[in-house]
Amino acid sequence: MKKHAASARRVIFFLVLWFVLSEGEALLVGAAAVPAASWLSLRLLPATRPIHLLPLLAMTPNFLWRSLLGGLDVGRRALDPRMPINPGWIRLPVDLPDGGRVALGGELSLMPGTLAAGTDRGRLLVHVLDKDQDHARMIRIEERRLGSVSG
Amino acid sequence: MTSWLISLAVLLLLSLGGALWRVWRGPEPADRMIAAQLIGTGGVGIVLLLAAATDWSMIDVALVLALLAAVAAVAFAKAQSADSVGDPEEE
Amino acid sequence: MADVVTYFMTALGLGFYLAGTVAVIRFPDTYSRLHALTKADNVGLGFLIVGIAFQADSWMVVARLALVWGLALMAAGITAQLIARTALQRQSP
Amino acid sequence: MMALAETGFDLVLCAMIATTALLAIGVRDQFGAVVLFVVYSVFLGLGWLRLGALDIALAEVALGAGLTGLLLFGAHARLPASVPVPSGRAVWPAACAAGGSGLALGWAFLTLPEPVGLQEAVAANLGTSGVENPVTAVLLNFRSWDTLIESIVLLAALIGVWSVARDDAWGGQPGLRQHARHGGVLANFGRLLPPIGFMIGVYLFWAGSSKPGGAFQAGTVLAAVALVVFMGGAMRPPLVTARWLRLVCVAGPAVFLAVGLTGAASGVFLGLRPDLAKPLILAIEAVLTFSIAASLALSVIGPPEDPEDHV
Repeated sequence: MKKHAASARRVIFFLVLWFVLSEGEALLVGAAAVPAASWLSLRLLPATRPIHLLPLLAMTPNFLWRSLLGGLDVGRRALDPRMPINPGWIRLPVDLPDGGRVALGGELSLMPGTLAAGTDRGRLLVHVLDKDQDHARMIRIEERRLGSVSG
Repeated sequence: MTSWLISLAVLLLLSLGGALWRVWRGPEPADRMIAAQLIGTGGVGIVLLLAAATDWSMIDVALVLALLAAVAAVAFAKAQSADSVGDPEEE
Repeated sequence: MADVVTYFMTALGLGFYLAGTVAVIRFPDTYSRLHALTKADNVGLGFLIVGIAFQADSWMVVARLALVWGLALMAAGITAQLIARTALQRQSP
Repeated sequence: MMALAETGFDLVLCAMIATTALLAIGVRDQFGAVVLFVVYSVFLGLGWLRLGALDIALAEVALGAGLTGLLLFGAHARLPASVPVPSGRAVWPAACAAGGSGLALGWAFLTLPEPVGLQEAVAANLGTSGVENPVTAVLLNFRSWDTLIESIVLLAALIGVWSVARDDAWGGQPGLRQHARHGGVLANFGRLLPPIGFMIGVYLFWAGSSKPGGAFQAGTVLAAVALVVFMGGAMRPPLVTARWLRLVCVAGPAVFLAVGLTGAASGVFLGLRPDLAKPLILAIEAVLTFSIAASLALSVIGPPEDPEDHV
């Protein structure tokens, strides 16, 4: 039953995508393309853990706000004549499934001061613009938020 | 409005000149790729400005550019791996 | 009113793009430059798209613009990790 | 004011295109030249947009910035680290030859009679073509010769690529064995992006009949999507001996030719009856899209290389 729900979610996603692309026309082509894309998607990325929409929506404003701060932070450092950057690396273990870890890495890369470079022996490699700031705490919070989206 | 949008596109295009300098200068392959991706994102912005100023159907070009810029980044990572068909993340 | 929002948002977007380019030119190492690419540029594109959306003549155009932004955001998060890892591998083989 | 802004944009864009081209030729670093070529395509795509040629802008962005970039990245990875760059005297004859042919082309262009333009003729006959996009009307109806032969050229290129395979590797999977870290960034992206890219490719095919898009643009996007699937290690490319694969590659030109021959039976080779033109064009484009996608993807990935890969 869970599997059907996951498949239905993919189909709905690609239906919406086709609707936006074709501006609501060409239902016939869509009728062929949507099942094909859903099949491909399920084949490549089988739905093991469902994505919960509400926690995802709940974290969106915070994500947008923090990526705006990220842009401001980089801009400020770049335009400051003294260019205050103090780069370094941190590594920390992450308790998320594979997809979640990649999503966390992508999210961190858009947030102020952090940039992920994949994982190394189970630990996330994060480049920071200012190694004196406490990034680890912020990353833990984001990890918990993402953990509640899937699982 | 049209002249405002196109003037912005001119400024954006000029700023891509700075990125072009970084592509030329490098020094690392990753530096050149970063600058190329910057030109890709800037290109998406310019296409959207032109679309708003002249013809909305240009958005399709922005869509394809955004998609294929991501594909190019994947190809870059593959080609820089140890045997050129691997993944830099492999240990 | 819509025009005022467009003027403001697109100008802001351009500002972020310019800051990103300055950072890519000025920052001293590859990883710091990568920060500039993913953060400043995508915020720039975001403001540009919001500004342009206020000129759209239909909701379909707005949805399409949102699609471009979504694709760009997803690509940025992944691209940053791929390029960073590539540079790291090259630096310490 | 608007004309001023537009002229400014065009001037800056021309300067950027020329600068990028010069840098791509002048840069000492091989990889730098590859990246500059990709960047050049982005600027060129903007140029096509300014000329109002959205179809070509789409093709330029998909082929130049996307697929050719992919091909060149792979090619660069296989070159030895230091290929001697010719310098000093060796450069001058090449520069003179290139400059001379550039001048000759410019002279030829300027002495040609003013082009009459076929837009009016196309617009007048668009009603009988079966489609609303004039570019598609020209490519698949009024001058379908060109498109037919282009699709055959792609097939011939693939045969050429395959013909350089080593005998002991023939029959295996094309290219070297692609691999990616399980659950890593590359593997996840290679599974997330393709279905979305597939939808965009199908959309471009459908769009071709009424607005910019068409088989070549769609085929290029689909080829790039297939390559991402392979590069992410999610699926392996099919064996070069697979019958269905060869069928997909041949189907486009074959259907095109078959429709052309039925036209010949009623008088004009490649002629389409106006009342049947729309379904015929859609059918040709649908099959052609997948043939182009398969031929392009297989040409980029290269011939089978690994004798161990025999199944």
